[in-house]
Amino acid sequence: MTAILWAFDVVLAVTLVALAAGVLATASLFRSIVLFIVFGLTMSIAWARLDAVDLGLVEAAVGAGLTGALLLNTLGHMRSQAEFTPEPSHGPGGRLALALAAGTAGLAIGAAVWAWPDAFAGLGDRVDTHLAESGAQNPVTAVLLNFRAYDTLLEIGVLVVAVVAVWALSPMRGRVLDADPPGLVLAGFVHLLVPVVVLVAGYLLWMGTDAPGGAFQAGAVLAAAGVLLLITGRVAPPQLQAIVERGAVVLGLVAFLAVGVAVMAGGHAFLELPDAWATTLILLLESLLTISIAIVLVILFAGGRTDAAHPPEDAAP
Amino acid sequence: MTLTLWYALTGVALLVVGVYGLVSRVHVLRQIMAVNIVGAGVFLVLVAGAHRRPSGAIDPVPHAMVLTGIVVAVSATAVALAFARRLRADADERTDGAAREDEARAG
Amino acid sequence: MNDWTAALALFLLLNLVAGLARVWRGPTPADRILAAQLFGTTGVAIMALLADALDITSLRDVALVLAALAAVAMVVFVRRVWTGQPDPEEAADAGR
Amino acid sequence: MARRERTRPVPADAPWIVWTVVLPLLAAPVAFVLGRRGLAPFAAASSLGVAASVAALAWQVAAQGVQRHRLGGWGAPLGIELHADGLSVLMLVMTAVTGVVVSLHAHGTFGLGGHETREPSGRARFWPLWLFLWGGLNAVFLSADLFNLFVSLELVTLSAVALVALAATRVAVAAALQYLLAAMLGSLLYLLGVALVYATEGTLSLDELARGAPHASVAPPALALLTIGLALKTALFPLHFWLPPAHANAPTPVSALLSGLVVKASFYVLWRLWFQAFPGVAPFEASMLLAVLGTGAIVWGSVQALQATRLKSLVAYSTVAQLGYLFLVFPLVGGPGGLAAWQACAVFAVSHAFAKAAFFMAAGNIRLAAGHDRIADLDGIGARLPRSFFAVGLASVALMGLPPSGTFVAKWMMMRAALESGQAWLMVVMLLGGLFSAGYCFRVLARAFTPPTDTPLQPVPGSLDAAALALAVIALATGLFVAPALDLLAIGAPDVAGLGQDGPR
Amino acid sequence: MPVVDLLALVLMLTGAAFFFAGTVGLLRFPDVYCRLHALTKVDNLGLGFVLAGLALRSGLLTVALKLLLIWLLVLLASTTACHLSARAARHLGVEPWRRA
Repeated sequence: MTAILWAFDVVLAVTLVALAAGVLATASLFRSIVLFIVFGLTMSIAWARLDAVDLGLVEAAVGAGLTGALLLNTLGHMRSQAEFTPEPSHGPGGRLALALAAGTAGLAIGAAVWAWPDAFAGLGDRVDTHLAESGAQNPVTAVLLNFRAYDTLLEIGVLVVAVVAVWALSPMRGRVLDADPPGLVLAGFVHLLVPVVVLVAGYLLWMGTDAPGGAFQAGAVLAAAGVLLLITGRVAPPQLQAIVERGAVVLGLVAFLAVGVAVMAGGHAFLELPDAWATTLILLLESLLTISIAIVLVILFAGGRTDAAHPPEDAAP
Repeated sequence: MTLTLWYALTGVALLVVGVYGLVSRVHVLRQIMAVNIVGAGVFLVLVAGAHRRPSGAIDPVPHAMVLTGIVVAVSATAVALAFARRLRADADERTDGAAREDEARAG
Repeated sequence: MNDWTAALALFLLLNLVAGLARVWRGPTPADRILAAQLFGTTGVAIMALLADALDITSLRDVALVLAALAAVAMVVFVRRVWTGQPDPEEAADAGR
Repeated sequence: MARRERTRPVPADAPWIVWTVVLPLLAAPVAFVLGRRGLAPFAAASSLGVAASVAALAWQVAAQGVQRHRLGGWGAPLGIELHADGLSVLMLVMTAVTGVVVSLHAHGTFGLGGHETREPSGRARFWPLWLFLWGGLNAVFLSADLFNLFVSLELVTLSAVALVALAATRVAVAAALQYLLAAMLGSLLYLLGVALVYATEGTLSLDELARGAPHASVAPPALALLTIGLALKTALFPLHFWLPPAHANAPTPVSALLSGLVVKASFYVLWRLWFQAFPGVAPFEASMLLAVLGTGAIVWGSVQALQATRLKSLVAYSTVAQLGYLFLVFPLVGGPGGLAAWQACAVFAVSHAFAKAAFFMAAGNIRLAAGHDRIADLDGIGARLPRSFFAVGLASVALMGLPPSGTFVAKWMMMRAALESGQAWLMVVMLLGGLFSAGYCFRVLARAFTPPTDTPLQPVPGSLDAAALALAVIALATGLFVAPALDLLAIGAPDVAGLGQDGPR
Repeated sequence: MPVVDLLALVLMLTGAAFFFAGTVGLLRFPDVYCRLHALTKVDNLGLGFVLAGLALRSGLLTVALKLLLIWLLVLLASTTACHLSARAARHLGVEPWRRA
């Protein structure tokens, strides 16, 4: 058994590095993006191999799905508007020096990794002892939403800042690309697929507390459904003019802060989930986070505000 | 050569390829992909280190760190791509004279 | 019995690697994205096989997510990228 | 073992340490949702709220010593802790004072519309991003956890990049993109250092790292990676390529915030790691290398500033140069008089923030009035903009390090520490740096002495000049308040003297 | 080797054979349209057999139903992808291969 899995690891590792080199070496940009999508898929297999199922789920939803769509969408914008300029890169001498420098740095880091102790529990034992009080059976969810909830709070802040950054970018004057209505088959496909994807997202969210799954996986899958609706013109790109849209974006962050502060009123520390309420609070937070993450990722896909749809003037007075 | 060491070294190899790619290439899309490859390498090193518990179970803290890292990397990539699209849309405006206004303000 | 599923997973991974040649050579962009589509399906199969080989039941959820999002890249490609002008990079390649 | 590492009952008075981070992070999304409705009163209220909580925290630290807060109620290794000691409070006060004054200037600038950014409603875009940046900075200065510092720095970087892109010109968006890519690479190298540390130490808490003896085989490469990542984010020469275009093309108040505060955040993390989390891990040669790079930064930045054609790129290159000073202190901290050098570096960082922000605002005012900021064409305009050029003059005094500015006192302490530890060459570099900064500051000031001409000038709103002048005066006044700052710094200061780094062998 | 496992093994091997055929088709066929056939028909069949084998091995109805859902989703995705790319290729004038 281990001999076969060992061969599997060797082939997987070689494929990963070859794909990475391929992405960066090919002249054609489109070929790079396709190789990058395959790279995301291979990474989710690597996570499966390392017992990291939560990461496998996120990589599958984000790496193979959203990032590929984001890159293709940007290539679409770029290709349709400007010619392809072969890029100047450093001369052969410079590249050789760069390769040597990166290689030696890699060797030094490899040596440091080589010196790692073989058996090492890290904080794993400590997480296991407190898992019962954390309100979640899945240790990764327990770490994300209880032990190190502050990290997740700041991370949701990063997501909201990303949306504000794209929204603050002045409107895009480029023409809207998919003006023509989708064909019969594509419309039917989206019509059939989106409900199933929403169900899968709900399933992942509900599983999150006890098994791999949770807000990020569910949000990313939901966002993929949103991208499909957006691409086929079923949904207009959100312009973040209405308060409701903006409220949905910040919903996860504000809810997280509200829970953290409300708990403090009860004499606990910031973000200290009382044992009795831990599970319900985690589930509440995860649901609101899923909605916010899905909307944020769809807005990030849609990019800046397109001038054609709305005048640049802001909402209200 | 344990599982941990093998995947950690793969991560380091990805890191080296990514950094070399980032520094040597100029096109913005390829630079964004290179940064994501560097990220994938760092995340592999993190998760490989979490697979060394004598009990065979995994250490969830690096997994949570990598999950946070992936979400942060996606949001930064999305912002970078939005900027790239904005630059390209700006390139379009060259034709309708907005460029001169840029140059004038830039001085 | 797990050996067989692990061996099959390895076989499919080798299939995936072999298919990469099409991504590299494929004359038209459609060939490349098609190969990626095939790899998506192969990925679902590998994930399901690993779920059995490594005895991790939740890997099937990963297979489910991969299956659900298999066509996102293709749809974005057809709607946004392949808008028909001759692919300048191919020309650049051919010219070189 | 207690069922849970029960937190000590929350200290009697309010946990200001939590409010300092939570308030801006709460105000930012609300500002985003509000958009332009009732923006001015909300912005004023939230700024004062955050400034008040920083003041309360400062008073609490001064009165009761280092403040700690166990987030989520868990202990150090498993959970994350917030620590507020003298250094973090000084940085928080620096951020609050600079931030409030610059946001006044920004409120005025973005209100003009069309000038700094093509966006008519620039204010509605500036405030959410600035409040996120402020929350991120406060989170960095208070965090005592390696990975939490990564996420906080990422929050700071992304909001800073978004602020740069507010200028919406093609040059600004391109500079923001380069800044984002460089910062992402820096963060990932930092994260790799964190991975190496965690893989052998098993903890992410700075205190536990300081107490434990790090593995000899992994700590040096880990610290090297952390240092390279943070040096890239602090724009230490030769990794400074992204800073000048970003800071020169950003809207003026954004440039002031970036040059004054954002680069200090990643330097602060480097400072914590070298002297508190990993005391004595770095060999003396490594700190000497940092000093040499700092010298390179001073020389290269100053030479570029002397040749700059535009006022804002002159000030941006001056940031690259002044950052070099901060790195000169590394070889001094181990030797005799190390604590004084350690405190001097903090004081320098604070007074540089005030001076640089004031200089940028004044430069922006001049640009607003003249319509351009080409230094050569400012002849004849200087005499007709007395307030703006006076602010430039005051800020230059502080940048050059002349009394009574805080920079002067800091440089004085650094030079004395250099002499005591027998590294006189550092003193020579500092003096040379002061000379250089005088050079490029006078390039600008000389324009005030040219005969006035009648070229048409835009009126500069009073509030903008007032903001620049206020911060310039604060930069000068810091020299008078160094004593209380040093007492504050003594709280929780590491015993740098015993770092085991014997001076030059 | 219990009979069920043997049957599952046979199913999975045929599935793998179809995957192999799909990959060979992808590499050897002359133009886009032929590769479409290789790709979307064969690999779905291959996946179907593999998942059927795995369902047998797991012996649980819930797992079998989930694997069935996975198969149906991939069927839906593959057919749509095949149709879209074929129509787009035809629309953009990619000439089908003719025996010279």
